[in-house]
Amino acid sequence: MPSTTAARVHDVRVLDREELAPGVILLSFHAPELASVTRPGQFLMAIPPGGERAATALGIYEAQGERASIMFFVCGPRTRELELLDAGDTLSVTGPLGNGFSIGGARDVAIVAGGTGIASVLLAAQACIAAGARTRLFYGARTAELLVDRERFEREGCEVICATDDGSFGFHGFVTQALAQVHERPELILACGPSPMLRATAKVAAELGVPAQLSLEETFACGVGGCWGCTVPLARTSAQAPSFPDGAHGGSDVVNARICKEGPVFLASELRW
Amino acid sequence: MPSTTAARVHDVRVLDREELAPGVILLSFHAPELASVTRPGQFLMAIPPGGERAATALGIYEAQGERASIMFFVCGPRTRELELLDAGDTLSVTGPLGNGFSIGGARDVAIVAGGTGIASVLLAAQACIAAGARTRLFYGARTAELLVDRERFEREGCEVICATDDGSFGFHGFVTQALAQVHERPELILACGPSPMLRATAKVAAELGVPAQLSLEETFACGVGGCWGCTVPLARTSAQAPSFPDGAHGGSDVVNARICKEGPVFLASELRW
Amino acid sequence: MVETIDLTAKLGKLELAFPTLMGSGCYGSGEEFESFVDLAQIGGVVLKSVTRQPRLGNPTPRLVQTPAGMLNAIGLQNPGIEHYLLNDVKKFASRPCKVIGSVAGFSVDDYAYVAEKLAARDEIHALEVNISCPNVASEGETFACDPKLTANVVRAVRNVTDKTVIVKLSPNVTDIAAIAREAQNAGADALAVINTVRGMAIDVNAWRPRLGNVTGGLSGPAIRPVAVLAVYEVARAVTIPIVGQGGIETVQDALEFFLAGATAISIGTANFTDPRIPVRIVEGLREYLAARGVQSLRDIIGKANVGFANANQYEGDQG
Amino acid sequence: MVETIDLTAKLGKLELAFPTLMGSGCYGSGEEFESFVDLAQIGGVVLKSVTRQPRLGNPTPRLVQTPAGMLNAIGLQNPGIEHYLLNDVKKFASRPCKVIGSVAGFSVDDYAYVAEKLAARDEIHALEVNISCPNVASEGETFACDPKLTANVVRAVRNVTDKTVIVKLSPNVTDIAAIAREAQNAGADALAVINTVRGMAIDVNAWRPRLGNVTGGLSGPAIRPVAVLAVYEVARAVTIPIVGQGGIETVQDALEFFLAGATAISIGTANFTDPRIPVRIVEGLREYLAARGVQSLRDIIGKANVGFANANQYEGDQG
Ligand SMILES: Cc1cc2nc3c(=O)[nH]c(=O)nc-3n(C[C@H](O)[C@H](O)[C@H](O)COP(=O)(O)OP(=O)(O)OC[C@H]3O[C@@H](n4cnc5c(N)ncnc54)[C@H](O)[C@@H]3O)c2cc1C
Ligand SMILES: Cc1cc2nc3c(=O)[nH]c(=O)nc-3n(C[C@H](O)[C@H](O)[C@H](O)COP(=O)(O)OP(=O)(O)OC[C@H]3O[C@@H](n4cnc5c(N)ncnc54)[C@H](O)[C@@H]3O)c2cc1C
Ligand SMILES: Cc1cc2nc3c(=O)[nH]c(=O)nc-3n(C[C@H](O)[C@H](O)[C@H](O)COP(=O)(O)O)c2cc1C
Ligand SMILES: Cc1cc2nc3c(=O)[nH]c(=O)nc-3n(C[C@H](O)[C@H](O)[C@H](O)COP(=O)(O)O)c2cc1C
Ligand code: FES
Ligand code: FES
Repeated sequence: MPSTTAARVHDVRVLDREELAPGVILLSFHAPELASVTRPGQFLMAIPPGGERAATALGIYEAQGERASIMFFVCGPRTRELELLDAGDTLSVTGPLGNGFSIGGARDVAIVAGGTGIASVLLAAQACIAAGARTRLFYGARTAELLVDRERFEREGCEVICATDDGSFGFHGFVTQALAQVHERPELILACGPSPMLRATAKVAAELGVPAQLSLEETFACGVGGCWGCTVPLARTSAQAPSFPDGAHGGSDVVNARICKEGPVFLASELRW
Repeated sequence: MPSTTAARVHDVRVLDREELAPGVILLSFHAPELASVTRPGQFLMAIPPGGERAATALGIYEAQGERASIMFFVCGPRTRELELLDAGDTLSVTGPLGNGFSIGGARDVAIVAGGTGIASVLLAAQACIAAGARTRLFYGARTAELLVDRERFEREGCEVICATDDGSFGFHGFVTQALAQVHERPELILACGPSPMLRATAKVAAELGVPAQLSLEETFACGVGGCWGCTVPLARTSAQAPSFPDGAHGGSDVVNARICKEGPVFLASELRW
Repeated sequence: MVETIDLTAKLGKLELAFPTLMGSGCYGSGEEFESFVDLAQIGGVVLKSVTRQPRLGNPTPRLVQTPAGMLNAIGLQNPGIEHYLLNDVKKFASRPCKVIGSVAGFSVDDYAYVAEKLAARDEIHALEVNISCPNVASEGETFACDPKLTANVVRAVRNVTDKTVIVKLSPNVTDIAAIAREAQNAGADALAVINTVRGMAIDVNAWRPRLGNVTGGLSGPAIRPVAVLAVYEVARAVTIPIVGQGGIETVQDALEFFLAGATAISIGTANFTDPRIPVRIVEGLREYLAARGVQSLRDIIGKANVGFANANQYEGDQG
Repeated sequence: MVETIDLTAKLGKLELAFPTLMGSGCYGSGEEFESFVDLAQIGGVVLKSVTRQPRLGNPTPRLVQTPAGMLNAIGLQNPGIEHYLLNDVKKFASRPCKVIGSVAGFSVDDYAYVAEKLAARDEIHALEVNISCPNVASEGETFACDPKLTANVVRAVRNVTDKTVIVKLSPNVTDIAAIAREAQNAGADALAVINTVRGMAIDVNAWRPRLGNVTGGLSGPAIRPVAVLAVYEVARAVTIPIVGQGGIETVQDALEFFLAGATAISIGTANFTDPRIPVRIVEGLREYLAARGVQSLRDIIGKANVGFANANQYEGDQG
């Protein structure tokens, strides 16, 4: 998971705004420089037009040619403000940030996404397919209408397996239960979504004996490693662990890593949450 | 200056938004009930769509049939938020509030307006003209382009005398200097604008020996008389003075009246500022 | 179900049909809001503070807007207790909600004098003692900033009335819990937490303070986190009920205070945003409790506050 | 004209090319922002506070957004001074701006120990003493809340270095001016005013505090009026320079602090809103002064503060 240096603040022009489902907005903008350097699993910080709030961490959904996009679920003051943006408006974003997924040579990849996590896995799916890997998307949501942009992943060439909590579409239950029932074992699991889903994914991956990379979410402030507000306990032996003295805290083998800087993608096997 | 009882909170639909000059917005909305009870010189409190701020005091510019309107100068967070409203959006306003101008039987009225004050005098001008009075508008602004909606007053039947600080249109100087030079003395002066302009108007009115009614501006919070944040020193003998014990403060003949409740219109002769 | 939910609250002897008071100095005497708010849907109005002598109040500007809040420096403008008793108090009889008098002063004597006269009137159902107004020279605040002075004032007021005495605390202290304990020991029936936070703003064009009084009191959503913590800490230090306040604008905000340990809440600045907010909060509380199958607001008080001393007060009056 | 305007500031021996410091704990070591901010355009970076022993910090969540602000409870996560000296400090040499170490501790000894080792390094140009972190058990805060303890810590640090010592004060006290005087008398070269305001937020769905540490420190525009007043009052009580901070986001905000009596400012939370803000403020200050024909920022310091004790410090180094 190589580290970022290409991050810049970009003033971008909104090209298109689409409401994919009630309260789910897809905003694409003209950002050639950002698009050209973004790697799968990276995110950006969207600067609030009105100030007085921290920037909002959002996955980079699409990045192709002149165009990049974000997809967000309106849930609080910042996304409510971003919701007001429309084609022609300008927005400032800092990115790309964080270390993304690495597909390596995997020939069969299972991508697990839940809720807002879907916004952080499209680039990864495209990369897998481009590398000729079989790519299955295990996609979970509360209900059918929140399985946004599902067809997009099919068009890209994914096998899409859906699960809904209320059974209104696909598998009735959690997406990780669907994953646990796969017949052909994938070589690699990539996941992004709420932490209960990620914990379950880690468990299933361990049972299947498949390595998993998890993209974590936490409340961010700076998004660039400056405030240590977004940490997760990590094995001190992890290559991603920040440097910390040996034997500290009675030789504790755990250290808190910054999700925004050392992550957001971590190896499930190295998390100590 | 009769007191208000008709005030209500109205949820209104924006019918039209017009930018009269850079940063000067005219917003009209569907508000039959409000329009039917509004009197010249009254104002409303515009409830901030996003909360977290006090409502904004704005004069009621037009009130006719189904339609009422406000005109505001974008200068801070609240007017910047209102600026985002457009046709079809809904807005909540509390009003009509305050005690307006009373034209009585005056046959020749001079209306003095400066800056945002213009928004509070159109209804008064219409009332004067409807009563058959000669109606002159002395209209001042920093520069020509800020003499917004001037033609509207002409169409209504006012004689419009303009003044600009930079001489870019009409009289070069303050509007009150133009007023001081009138040949035919009006019977009544009505004024709304920044307090330096109002103080100057009071002085000129006294010199001319003409009664003046001044609509004052101050930072408001509640706008309905509940917080005592918007006061102005008034003669205790004024009919508008709030009740206060005799001989208080060594028999001081002054008491602080609420501009939003006892005003916003006061007799120049009774102000003790 | 929603209809049967119990939102009543008790502050000493004072029984409120709804747990919502309108903050002193923000709501006049209630009359000012009557034409667009149904006062029968709120718990009570805390009147503007009254002093022994008439006061003209501070020079303007008395108000400044700040990020998610505002500064005020009214300076306790009021006609003085005698004139107030003659001309104002009788009007309060017609209010369809509880009316709570607010007492301010500059000496222990002042407080006792005004409290006694006010409490003697039937139109006044309880007293709030404002020992924490930040906008009247330094004296004003020192009462709430000094445990001993707080105790003296509270004892003096306690001695002149049997009606509920609510003591309003200042957040501008190192240890608000210590002051709260003193107020309880001196006989307070309930505590109002918090009054405004001291602050100021400067006019960068005119190079002078924006308030006529130089400094003022900060209120509104900006101070909510400070107020929630103050309620949380006071609720662990005392057993008398707390009236939580400071930036309450939505039902979620109100719930933060109840879960921290408040028995009732007070709404001030939010009335300047939208006068419908107090009634909306009452409706929101009903829906929130109904959705969770909770019958009485009392059952959630202090539920986010481990080691909530205050809890025991409810044993007595469940249901 | 705009180019020739003097924005330099002096804090004891520390000379700043620009009056803008980046707040401790908000800006890492500067490196984190290097790829999108020209650090040569800021005055200096105050490093994250370091303690004697390594600290894992608080459980998450460590951050909560609040109206016009945020709560944080990081808990001073750091590798401890020995590891810090070996692995981190040498990297600071490459910064094109001043680098100020921040010292935190739990005893007077801790402070002296860490301060001495840190001050001995050339990469560190000055020290800030954080006696006001609200997020490490209660001990942390008590230093800044007690005049005697403040004096003891400051004296101990003063004794181990000749470099500029900036003492960072807490707003969570009854009388910040009294603490400021103690710090000056104990040998502080400058004061940082203010650290965060204590607060908390509650999760109304889960019925528990939203921060892993329960309470946290409030920062951002919400606290600006509190910070401006603190600077205003401290500037009347001491003669050493003040680094004003708390919710500075625009040049107007910055000017409020300079006009209240601050010699320099610190920008923390605003970097989370937009990392370009510090450079924008410097440009804005140049334009503001140029428009008024003022040659040096020094000439407007304290201009909105009648009876500004601090003024006399400038006689010496005009122009
Ligand atoms: C690396 C990363 C990538 C991300 N990518 C995306 C993405 O692509 N798309 C996306 O939609 N999101 C994404 N997120 C999540 C997004 O950043 C957050 O949802 C963000 O907080 C939204 O900001 P907000 O101000 O709108 O909501 P906030 O105000 O931050 O609220 C966030 C949540 O907290 C809840 N909440 C607020 N107050 C309370 C209270 N008192 N009690 C209980 N609950 C409360 C709200 O209901 C809401 O669900 C990402 C996060 C990270 C860290
Ligand atoms: C009865 C009444 C009627 C009114 N009618 C109208 C009307 O019809 N149209 C209209 O446009 N206005 C009207 N006003 C004025 C309007 O209510 C105010 O302009 C209102 O404050 C705008 O709110 P805001 O948040 O946009 O600006 P605010 O944030 O309230 O700012 C108001 C002014 O203060 C200045 N300011 C803010 N901070 C600082 C600082 N730190 N230093 C120096 N200056 C600062 C701003 O530049 C701005 O000029 C009326 C006012 C009253 C009392
Ligand atoms: C304009 C204004 C005037 C106030 N006057 C008083 C007062 O006279 N007495 C008092 O005890 N509190 C007074 N307060 C404080 C409020 O009652 C309340 O405690 C405080 O504002 C915090 O609550 P809020 O954020 O909901 O307004 C006043 C507040 C405001 C905004
Ligand atoms: C996330 C975060 C972490 C902080 N960590 C520290 C710290 O380690 N030491 C310290 O002295 N101040 C710390 N502070 C306080 C800031 O340096 C600053 O004094 C305060 O936030 C007020 O300024 P602001 O509103 O510009 O952020 C921290 C603030 C934040 C928001
Ligand atoms: S959000 Fe600041 S370090 Fe991660
Ligand atoms: S604004 Fe509240 S009394 Fe006038």
